Amino acid sequence: ADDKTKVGFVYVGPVGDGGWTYEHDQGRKAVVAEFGDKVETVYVENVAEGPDAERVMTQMALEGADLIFTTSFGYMDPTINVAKKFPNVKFEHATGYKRADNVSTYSARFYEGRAVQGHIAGNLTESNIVGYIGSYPIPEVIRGINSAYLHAKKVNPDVEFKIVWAFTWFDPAKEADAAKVLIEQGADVILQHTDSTAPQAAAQAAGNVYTFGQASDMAEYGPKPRVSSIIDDWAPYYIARTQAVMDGSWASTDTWHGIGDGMVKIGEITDAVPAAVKEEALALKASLADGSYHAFTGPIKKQDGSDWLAEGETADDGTLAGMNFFVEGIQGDIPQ
Amino acid sequence: MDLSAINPVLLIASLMVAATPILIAAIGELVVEKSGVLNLGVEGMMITGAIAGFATAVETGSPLLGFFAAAFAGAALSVLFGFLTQFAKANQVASGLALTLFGLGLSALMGQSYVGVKPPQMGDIHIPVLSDLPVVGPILFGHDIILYFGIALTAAVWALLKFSRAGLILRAVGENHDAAHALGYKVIRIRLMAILFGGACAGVGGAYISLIRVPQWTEGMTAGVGWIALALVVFASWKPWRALLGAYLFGGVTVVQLNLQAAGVAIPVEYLAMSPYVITIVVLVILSADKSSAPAALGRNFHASR
Amino acid sequence: MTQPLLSLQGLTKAYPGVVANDTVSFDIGAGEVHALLGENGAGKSTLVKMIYGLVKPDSGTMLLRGEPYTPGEPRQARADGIAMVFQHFSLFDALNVAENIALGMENPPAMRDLASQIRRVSETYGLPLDPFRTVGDLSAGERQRVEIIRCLLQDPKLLIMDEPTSVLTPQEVEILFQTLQKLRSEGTSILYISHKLEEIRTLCDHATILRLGKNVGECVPSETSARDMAEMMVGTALQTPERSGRALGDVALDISGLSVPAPSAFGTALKNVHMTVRKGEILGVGGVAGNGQDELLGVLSGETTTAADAVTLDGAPIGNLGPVARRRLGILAAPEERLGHAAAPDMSLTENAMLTAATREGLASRGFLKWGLAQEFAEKVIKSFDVRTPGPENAARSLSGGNLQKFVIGREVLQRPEVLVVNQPTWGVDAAAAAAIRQSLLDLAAGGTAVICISQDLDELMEIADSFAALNEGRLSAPRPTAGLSVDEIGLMMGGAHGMEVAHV
Amino acid sequence: MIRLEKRPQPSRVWSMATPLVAVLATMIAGGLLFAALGKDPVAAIRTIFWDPLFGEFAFYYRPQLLVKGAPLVMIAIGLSLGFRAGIWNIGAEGQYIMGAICGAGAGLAFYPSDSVLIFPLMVVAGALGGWAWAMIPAVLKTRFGTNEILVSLMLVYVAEQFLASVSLGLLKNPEGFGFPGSRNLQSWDSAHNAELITGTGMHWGVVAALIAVIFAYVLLNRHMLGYHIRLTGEAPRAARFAGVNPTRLVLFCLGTSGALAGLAGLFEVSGPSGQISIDFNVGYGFTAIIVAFLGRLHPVGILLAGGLMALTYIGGDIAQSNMGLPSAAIQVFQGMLLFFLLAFDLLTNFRLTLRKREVA
Ligand SMILES: Nc1ncnc2c1ncn2[C@@H]1O[C@H](COP(=O)(O)OP(=O)(O)OP(=O)(O)O)[C@@H](O)[C@H]1O
Ligand SMILES: Nc1ncnc2c1ncn2[C@@H]1O[C@H](COP(=O)(O)OP(=O)(O)OP(=O)(O)O)[C@@H](O)[C@H]1O
Ligand SMILES: [Mg+2]
Ligand SMILES: [Mg+2]
Repeated sequence: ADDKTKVGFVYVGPVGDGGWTYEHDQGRKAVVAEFGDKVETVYVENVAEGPDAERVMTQMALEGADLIFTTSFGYMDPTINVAKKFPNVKFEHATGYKRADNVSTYSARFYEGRAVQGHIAGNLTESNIVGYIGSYPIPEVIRGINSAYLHAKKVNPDVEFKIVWAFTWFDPAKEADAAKVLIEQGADVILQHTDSTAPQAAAQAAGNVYTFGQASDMAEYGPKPRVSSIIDDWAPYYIARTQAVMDGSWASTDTWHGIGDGMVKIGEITDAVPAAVKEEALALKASLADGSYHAFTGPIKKQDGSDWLAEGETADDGTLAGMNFFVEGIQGDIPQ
Repeated sequence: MDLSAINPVLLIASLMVAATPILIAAIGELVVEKSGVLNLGVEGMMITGAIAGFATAVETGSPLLGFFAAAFAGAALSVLFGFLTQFAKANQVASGLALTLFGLGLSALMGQSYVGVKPPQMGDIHIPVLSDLPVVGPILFGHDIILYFGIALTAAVWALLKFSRAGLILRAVGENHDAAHALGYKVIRIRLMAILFGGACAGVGGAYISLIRVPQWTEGMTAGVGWIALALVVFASWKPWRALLGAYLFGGVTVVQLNLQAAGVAIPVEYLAMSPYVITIVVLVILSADKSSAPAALGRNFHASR
Repeated sequence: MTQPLLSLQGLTKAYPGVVANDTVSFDIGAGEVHALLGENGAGKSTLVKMIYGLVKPDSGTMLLRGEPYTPGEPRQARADGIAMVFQHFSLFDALNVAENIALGMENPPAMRDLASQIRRVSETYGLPLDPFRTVGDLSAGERQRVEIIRCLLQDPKLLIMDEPTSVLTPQEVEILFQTLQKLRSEGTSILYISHKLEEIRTLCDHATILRLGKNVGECVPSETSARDMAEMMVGTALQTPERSGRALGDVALDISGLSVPAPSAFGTALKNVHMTVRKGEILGVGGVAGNGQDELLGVLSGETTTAADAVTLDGAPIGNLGPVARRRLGILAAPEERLGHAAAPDMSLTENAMLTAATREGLASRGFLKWGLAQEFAEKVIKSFDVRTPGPENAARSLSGGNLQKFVIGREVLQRPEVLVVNQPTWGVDAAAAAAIRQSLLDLAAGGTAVICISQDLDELMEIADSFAALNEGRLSAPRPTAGLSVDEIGLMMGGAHGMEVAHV
Repeated sequence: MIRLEKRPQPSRVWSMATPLVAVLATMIAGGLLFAALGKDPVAAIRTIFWDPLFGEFAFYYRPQLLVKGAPLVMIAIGLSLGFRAGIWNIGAEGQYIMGAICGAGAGLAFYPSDSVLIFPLMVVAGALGGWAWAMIPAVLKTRFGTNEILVSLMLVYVAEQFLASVSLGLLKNPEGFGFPGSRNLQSWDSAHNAELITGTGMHWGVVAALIAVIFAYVLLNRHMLGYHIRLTGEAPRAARFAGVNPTRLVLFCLGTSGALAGLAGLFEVSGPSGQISIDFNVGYGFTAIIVAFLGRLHPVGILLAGGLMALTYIGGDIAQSNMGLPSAAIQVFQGMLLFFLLAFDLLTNFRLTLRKREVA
């Protein structure tokens, strides 16, 4: 109808979750800031995966959205279904693998950030025990654990990872408990793949423990315990894709951006990290960013001792996307 | 597997913290139920207390004020329940559920601008010498003041119910409201007061989560603790000290399952994660034999002319 | 006459649809035992509730020792020296005696002192009580003692007793009277409500009679015959049911050596019960409330099942059959509690007809209900038993107690039972309706039905029963023919005085 | 002074009118809330209640009402049977999950064969799954007297863990690149609960929900069992006197509500949702409790209430998207609706009278 470009966002959580959805909404706000009057953005939060998502997307399409970002893995099939019905509307599905002429997928290579975290963690730990709070045992999380472990191990051969699965993305009380338990069992660095700041607070209370922000910067816990963070920065991508729709240059793609493209950011490394380590970490980040180094570079064996990557070989994206094994050295099984 | 990694002293100390919100909310609900009212809205009141306490603590910089605000907010929400059940004679189960739904929404609305904010810290009490004792120190003398408040509350409610006249009247009302009315006690007023008390306790319990245990605010952060508190009251057969024991047990199961995971015990994680609920059911079955102190009028509404 | 203790002047209290008290005036003298008489629903309880501050009068005044008296709540009444024993117990089963008593006092002393006071007072008045027993475990007589002692501990100037004797054995009544006499001699006034006119005649100095909420007369009971008082209450001449001589048939129902544990924490266990009823016989089962009446009815109706051969009908074992199967065989029952047991309060009379009549009246086929037939049956009950209600679509709770009772009894009687068990068939029913109900039981028996009538009203049992047995703490005495049975003998069958003693004057 | 007087019998007029009054009151209070949030209250109320039914895109939303309302109605019908008898199944959410898992699992065991028998088999398995999960609180209640409210509720959390576990393990799509979640049944004809008439939203779950309504109506009004259910709820002792076996009734009510919840889960997983995933359940089991009360535990009322609730969800999402209302506001709004309904219910059983202060 009007000449505004209408962009819809479908969120799985509340915009107030302080993590995943919050960062997507920051991306939406960046779109508004960038294009001002030329865009209109709409969003619906707390949309359950499944038919509700399908309905909300349809509704947005009916109401004239030109571009719709669907920001949870579980929206994959609904996105494809709705996209079929609205060939003129462009869809962008986060973290999935199904595409169509009007459906792109995009995701971030958080594991690159995990590599940096692992590097710092391996250096910082004195007990040689690093605690890791996992949400669900899905490829995304497993990739992160492997990446962090490999890089911690590289600088500290004695390092050991203790992994606790919370079976929730978001339950602050449980995350706090998990962090406390890990600390009590000797961990002095905590990595988390759940979204609340509860582990940061637990670490702060415990004293000599280091943590990293997850999904958002969690800077309020710096300089210690939070010594750095991985930040999802969707803004550049959202702006670019909106621009593409405006230009008429939008085409279906599969985007998997990392540090280099700015989709994954490393939050400020604080002074609690020794300068030398910080420097190495920044160098690692730079090499990941310019592509001179891949976080999964052989030789790497799988947990069961079988070979995975030969010397100098780097992991292909297919294997990474569906990663369902630990690398050699990590204790414990992946819950199935 | 490395069970030696589990430090029992720290485990006990942290399960006490995990247990405190459940305990405070459960003690409040225990008083409510002793007066003959079943309020299933604990979860809603807790989360409202969590945000009210959080917001107040952030705005004033005083966690203690936050707890007062949380008590007030929980009580305010319980007034709705009190009105529905005591004046409008609405079904208590339905009203409680409505309260939970409403509380979850309301807290989310109230909390929109508090996401990602860090609350002022409530320090742990440090008593020289005592707090530094091995074993006993961390377990008994190294906690925050609200945790002790929870224990004191348990003792106070126990003493009140057992020895005081107010407690006697409360029990009488929960036992037989018609007889209590005939003796001239204001059944509705007493029940309303109990409901308010329960609401205030739930509020404090919720604020304990957002201000001490986690501490941060996020939507839906109580994540079912209110329901556990309800289960705890039945579990405790309406006895305060047993509620304390039960709260430690409930808190303990969660903490222990995480400990076992971290120690690499080879029980599938999902079974560990379900264990608190399964154990709750098992304990409910074991204790179901003891109905001795179930208030006889529990869940029944009172209308004076009958 | 000197100044009365309490003077009521023009008290009026209306409830929707009823004027419970209509400008009632009378005086209660100091040290006087004053009776308040009237049929069910005449307004007696309402009146005393106004005196006790539980109900506020719409108009009218009260003077206590000449001073205006307007109790806002029972607390105030108690402070002014007025105590009350309620018609329906105001006790808390799960609490102990001392706690129950403390709840009825303004400033109870510490528990230990209170306990010793309770012991002392209870012994002085011959009503021994253990302060630390749980009230739920007490017999009905003992529970009443709790109520009475709760009053006595406060040194009342006026003691109100609303039907205190309906739960006592004759011997217990005797002892209670001595206690009351002693109180009177100490200067306490007593306002005494009872339906038992002979009691009133022996005990009371003065009587006020209420009918439909109005004071219709006063009398001196010792100088007035019971019949005259009854007619003042009813306003018309009384009719007594006819009892024609009947031949008894074969044994219809037989219970032998039946023991059943208490169904709930505060219930009564049945112990070694033997009972035989013949066709055409009315067996009266007397006893004080709470001695196993409900439980006995449950065993007969099939609500409580037992070993098959513990209960037999015409020689066939039926103890393991539930209510429906027993109804099919012709055993019908009418429990005491009308609302909630015999009938569902919020359901219509048609639905309540379905409650027990589905089987015998063919109101259901293959589980599907024939509401049309049910309504016809309900209408038949209403018509035959003169139930006063606009129609069968009305909720059971909208009926007055007496009318609902007529409906409940009628519902069973019209199903042509082989055996009919009734518990308190005329409880709370006015004289005329009670007579009609009793007549219908007699007619049933005349038609060959075996009737078991459980009742606390001994006069009723004497009037209609062929034989009498008494329940006492779950034991049933051996039955004896009613002809020639004396009140003393009955009292002993009912368990005598339950350990009460005569007041130590 | 306002006083309450119990009516001799419930008022028929008010029992019909209270839901309407409650909805009106909610609109007013909700409007105030929306205004306080800086939104146009009239527009918000219109967006929630009017647009899905009669707005520009009603052709799309009306079928969605069926899709959203059917599981609610189906579960609520089952729950209402128990609630009427005083048996409180709060754990329908868990039974819904287990029905979906069992139903989908039974189907997926035969993947990818084609047979017309697969879908019926899944239906049976779904009902059984929900039934079995509900039998746990039922049996514990009848055997040990355990409180069914708490047990059924705890089992929701257990079922959720179980759901996560099968999404990551047993039922994980082998071709899903390691991502959690089962195969999508929508793309397997034998197991797909497709729309019966395209564009209407009608699928077998909607049909089943309507059948459940009729079944419950007949049961409650025409059948001895339904009569016994009502009797038990109104007067448990009278029910025993009438010959009701409380144990059997508990087993029946919990079992039926579990089976219906399980069926709802199965129809959802094989139809609109398509797959088992960690977050498959979206709270229908809890919302259905509200629907049951909103419908005053009456089958027809539940049908209407299910529609109304679906309307507030769909309209709420539209209001979020078009007006920027936060979802929390919609939740508060729904809470208000329930409050008002409960509060106004008073008028059915009581009469409010205005009285002068009594002379004491
Ligand atoms: N709370 C009330 N609301 C409405 N009506 C009432 C109420 N209490 C009593 N009544 C009515 O007032 C009238 C008098 O009742 P009251 O209880 O005083 O009778 P009673 O003489 O004590 O009878 P009984 O011998 O049965 O104890 C009855 O018609 C009764 O239905
Ligand atoms: N609590 C109440 N609320 C409203 N109406 C009542 C209440 N109690 C009694 N009534 C009405 O008052 C009338 C008298 O009731 P009640 O049961 O006291 O009758 P009654 O005079 O004792 O008659 P009966 O002698 O047959 O027992 C009935 O029509 C009843 O509907
Ligand atoms: Mg009466
Ligand atoms: Mg009376």
